[in-house]
Amino acid sequence: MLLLPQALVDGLLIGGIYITIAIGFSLAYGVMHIIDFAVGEWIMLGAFLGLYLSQWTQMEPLLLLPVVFIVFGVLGYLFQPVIYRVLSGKKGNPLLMALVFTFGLAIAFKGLGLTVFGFFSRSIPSAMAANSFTFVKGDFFVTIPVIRLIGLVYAIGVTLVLSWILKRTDFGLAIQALAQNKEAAGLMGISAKKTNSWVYGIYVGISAMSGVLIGCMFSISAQMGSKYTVLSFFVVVLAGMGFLAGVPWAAFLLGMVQSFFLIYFDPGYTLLAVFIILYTVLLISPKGLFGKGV
Amino acid sequence: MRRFHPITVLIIALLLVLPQAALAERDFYKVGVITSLSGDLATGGNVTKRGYDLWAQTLNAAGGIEINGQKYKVELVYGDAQSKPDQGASAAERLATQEKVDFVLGPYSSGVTLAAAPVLEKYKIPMITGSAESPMIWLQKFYYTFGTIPPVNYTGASPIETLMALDPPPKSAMILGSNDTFSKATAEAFKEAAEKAGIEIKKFNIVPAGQDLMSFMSLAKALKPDLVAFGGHDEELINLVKALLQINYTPKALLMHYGVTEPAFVEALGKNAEQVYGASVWTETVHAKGEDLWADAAAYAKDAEAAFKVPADYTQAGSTAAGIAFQAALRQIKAVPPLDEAEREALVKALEKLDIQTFYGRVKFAEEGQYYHANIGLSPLTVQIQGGKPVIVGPEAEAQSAPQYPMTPWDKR
Amino acid sequence: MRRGILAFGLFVGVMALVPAFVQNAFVLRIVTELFMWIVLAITWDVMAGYAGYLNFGHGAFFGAGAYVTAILMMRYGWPFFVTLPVAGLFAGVAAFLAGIPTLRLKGAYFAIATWALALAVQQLALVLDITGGPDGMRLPPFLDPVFFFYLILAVAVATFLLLWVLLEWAPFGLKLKSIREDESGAMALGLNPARIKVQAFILSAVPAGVLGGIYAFWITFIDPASVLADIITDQAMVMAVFGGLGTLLGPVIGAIIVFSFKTIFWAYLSDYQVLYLIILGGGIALTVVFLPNGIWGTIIGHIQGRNALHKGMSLNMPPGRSPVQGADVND
Amino acid sequence: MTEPILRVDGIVKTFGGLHAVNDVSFDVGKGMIVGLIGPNGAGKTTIFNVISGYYAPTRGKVFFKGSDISGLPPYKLAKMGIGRTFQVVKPFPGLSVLENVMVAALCKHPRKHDARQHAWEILEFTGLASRADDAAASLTLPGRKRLEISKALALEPELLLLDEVVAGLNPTEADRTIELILKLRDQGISILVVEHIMRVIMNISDQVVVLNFGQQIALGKPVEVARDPVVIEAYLGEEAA
Repeated sequence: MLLLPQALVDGLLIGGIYITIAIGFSLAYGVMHIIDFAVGEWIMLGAFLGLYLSQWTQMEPLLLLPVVFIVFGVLGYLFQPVIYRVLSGKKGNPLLMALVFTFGLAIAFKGLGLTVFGFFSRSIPSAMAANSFTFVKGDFFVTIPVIRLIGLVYAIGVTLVLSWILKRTDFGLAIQALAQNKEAAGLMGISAKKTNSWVYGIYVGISAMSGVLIGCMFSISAQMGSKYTVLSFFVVVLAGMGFLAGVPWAAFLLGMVQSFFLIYFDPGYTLLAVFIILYTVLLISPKGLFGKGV
Repeated sequence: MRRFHPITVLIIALLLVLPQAALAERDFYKVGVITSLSGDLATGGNVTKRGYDLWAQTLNAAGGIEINGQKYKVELVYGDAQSKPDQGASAAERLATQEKVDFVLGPYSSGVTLAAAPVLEKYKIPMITGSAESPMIWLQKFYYTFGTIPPVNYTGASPIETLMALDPPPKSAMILGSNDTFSKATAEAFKEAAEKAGIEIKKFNIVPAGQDLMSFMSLAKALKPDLVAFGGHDEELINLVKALLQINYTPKALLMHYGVTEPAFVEALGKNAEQVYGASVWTETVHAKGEDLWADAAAYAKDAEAAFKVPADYTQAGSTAAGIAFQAALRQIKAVPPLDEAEREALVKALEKLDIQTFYGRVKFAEEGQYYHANIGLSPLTVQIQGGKPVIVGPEAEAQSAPQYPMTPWDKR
Repeated sequence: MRRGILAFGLFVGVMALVPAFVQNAFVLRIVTELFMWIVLAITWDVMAGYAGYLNFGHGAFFGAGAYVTAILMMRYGWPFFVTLPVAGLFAGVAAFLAGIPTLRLKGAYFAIATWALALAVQQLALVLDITGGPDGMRLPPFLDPVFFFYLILAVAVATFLLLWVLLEWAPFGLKLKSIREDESGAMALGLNPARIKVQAFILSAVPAGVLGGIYAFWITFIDPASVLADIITDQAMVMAVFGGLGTLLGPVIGAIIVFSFKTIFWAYLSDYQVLYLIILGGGIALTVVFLPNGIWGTIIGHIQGRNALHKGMSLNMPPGRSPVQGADVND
Repeated sequence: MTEPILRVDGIVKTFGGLHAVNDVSFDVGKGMIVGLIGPNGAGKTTIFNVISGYYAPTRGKVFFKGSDISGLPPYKLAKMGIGRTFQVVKPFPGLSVLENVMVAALCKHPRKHDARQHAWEILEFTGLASRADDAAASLTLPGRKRLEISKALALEPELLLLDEVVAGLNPTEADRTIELILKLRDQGISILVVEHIMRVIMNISDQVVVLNFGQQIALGKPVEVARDPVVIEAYLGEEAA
């Protein structure tokens, strides 16, 4: 019982990370209906860019987040036409072919990562990583690591900014129009191609930034990608694919499952539980916990 | 369907003309190397490769193995196990049948060893692995398989003993292991030793590989164990230290296994790697007098650094020592290349009787019991990261420095 | 069709003679492994190419079969051959039980669900005692390369024939393809999609399970990191996509090409190991972009383009478009 | 009158509280053509989906040859002898025209050889034989509609549900299709047809059911219905305007 507040806080904080690795993905799915198997690899590449940049500039890696976002945003923007080509292909079911395509991409990126970064695990040194607040009240105590708090704040910030863009700007309205109806959006003079590129750029940028935060909290390696792909899928499916507002709740749920399993149940079964929950939710409500996926 | 046929024929033809080395006359030893040069365990696999390479390079530079006044060089032939047991078996089969190697320097991981060993048994080719530390391997009692690194259940007790000699000794412990065969065995070895030493074990768990450990470290913060011990690989070790750091709990002692001696550990964690304990059987400062190739550990470390620009760790040293063990055994039986079956049989007998001093320490393979054919000549060492390097702090006979205890709190660094 | 049967018979005959000419155990092992991958690729394609469902958990059937054989042999002392039908049966029952709920999902949802399920199975094998957890299981070595060559060849030939009969000769394949094309439309024509999909799922699982059982005895050591790894499904998928989905020969050709490349690469270029992943991954991505019908699909597409008259009479009707198809069409 | 082939008895179908179809009842007698008309959104396709098993009725019952078939799945009904076409045509685009029809023919001819033969006969009958080996995806809209009918026919149905098989065709093609429908009726197949084009319905139907906003507002011979003021207001009026 003593650990209950800590377990809640741990779950909440780790959930913050899961928001950041899933929210961009969910946005991209909502608009382009693409299941990107390379999401974990974008995170990995972003993490390594953060590592090298911080080593090179000797700057606090968290301050470099905007740089990572811009670099990968541009990369994603430029890369999107290739995916668009697969998605708008006349042959076969383009959605499933896109699935296979991004899967191939993930393998190639991993190989690229291993070639350039090697096999060793690294860590991004952040000055924030060693700080924490501890609150004690009687026998109860809660420790809040600063770096994870930053992660949570960042995640909520990104979520708010995204929903502001979607709801309040012309660009956001264009995205929503496109997500709802491709043809109608076209009639309204919205270029699907261009909007898709922007969305993909934003998604890749956000994922890459999350990589830097992950690197500040955990170790990173060229092989880390698939682990985060699974987690990202988990959150997006639970939230309802493409339903942005569901992402934070699903992410917190995943965080809670992990922290509670580790503390209160047999930790050996944590991942088993995670995968079984994912599978069960898919079966019972493929559109997510809120039934609002596309 | 007809189009399919010529393609198949082509491929069969291709496979048939693959180099079919016969047991031709040669004046060098052909040495197979089965290790993981790629896949999940490529990091460790490449460390073993460096060890084997350095042995071959240095030996050949000195002219080779001298038998009856004539020197025979060695040639290494690689078989990448790709970190997969079936590919390890496949590599063993290729080295045995196509390359017709005289003996084999073995894999990095236990899974690959367990799959490759039976194949080598079949072809009666001796193998010494410079790494593979899982106790499981030696319980199988493979006749042709030896290992220069003792299994974790042989080395795991040493750091606990070192810690028990401190004042005041740790009274309670939290022991975790990642759920892979090596890490789990490590955690179990720690647990067994701690129980024997009378340490109260507040928590013992095997966790899925790659998990976020912060919640667990929250638990540590609540239970306040003096000792936190963890069996895992590099990724997880770094995660654990970072989790302790973030939750801000500093145990009196933080114990891991060989992983802390890997340069990547210190490189990733910097000052936070300081004072972490590990278990090892070799560091570049260990007292060892070598008869072959290197006079002591320092000489080896210097050559290794020059050759690869990376500090040598005990896996690499153990791998080099595996070569030296073969070298010594071959000299004893005076077998010149190529080795026939009888000579390989004699080689195994010689290895069983072998008792040599190397830069790596004493090499003596157990002839029976749970450590069958593993090296029990070494004394397990307790190391601690001090000044960015692993330093031996126990047992007393080997210690170069006093253990720093208890750990400096994270926020005072 | 007669020519096809002749070519097939000739091929099997030549293959059966391989051990007589190839005395080299390593070459035999490689060819044996190739046949193993052919089976995994064609059985994966039953769901992907014929039914239009991307199964990201196919390897779990293989791994389950491997564990069934290992557990029955090591813990209960069963003879090897008796365990094989059980391994196949187990995979089949697992496919039946998992298939009923999972096959209700469409498109990407199915793909993710099967992946989650496969990962759960891997985790299960890691935490159970009967599977040996992360330590895996060792089987008594019976290292007769000729024995395993014939055994796996027999499984491959039997699987190929079974699939050919069911998917190309009997009406089942046509029914399956029509479900791939339009599930609700097929219902109006008297087909029960739920039932046919589960049948196909079982059909794809059983050979994989039997193969897993043989694999365990052949390699002598299994653990969750090897027989339940994602890479098994991934590799089968790469082979099938590369060769061409929705045909029987496509995945076979894909398996031969990808496996040969892999083998030659590892044998002679292993210093450039990480390049392998780049080439493999890039290869899949480029295939999807430029050859969406795969190699075999593209070749016969061309041939048929030239003699459109003979269409419909050929052994393997290639679809005019890639077959992974219409799974989420719904109105 | 003898036992009707199809009896629709008080069908109600709601979606989330909205009545898509409310209390519709009519019979289709053996060898008759019954027309189902109504403005867009009147519930015609919903009725079709209920009869052919795609929707279970919320209330009411459907009888086929006297036995209750409400709620049975489509594939069972197809086997019992109910064939249907879709307004949004559903060819299997990756299969050839022949294969498309063969799938349906397998229902009554489980052997592939027999099914192929039967499918050929159907294609010859519907005039698609020359396209038999082409991919269904290559057909134009008239061809696809024809394929829809061919597939439904290959089931050898006693009752055929045709959903807008004429709409979108040019006058010549439309006439050919109408001819085809009449030929089928003459072979003794009972037909329920939904059509937007008045002219067609009025010419070929023995009976007409008129729906408006899910309500059945008229039932009778075409001539009578055409004179019904309610119908004229609801539907024909709209058409005339």
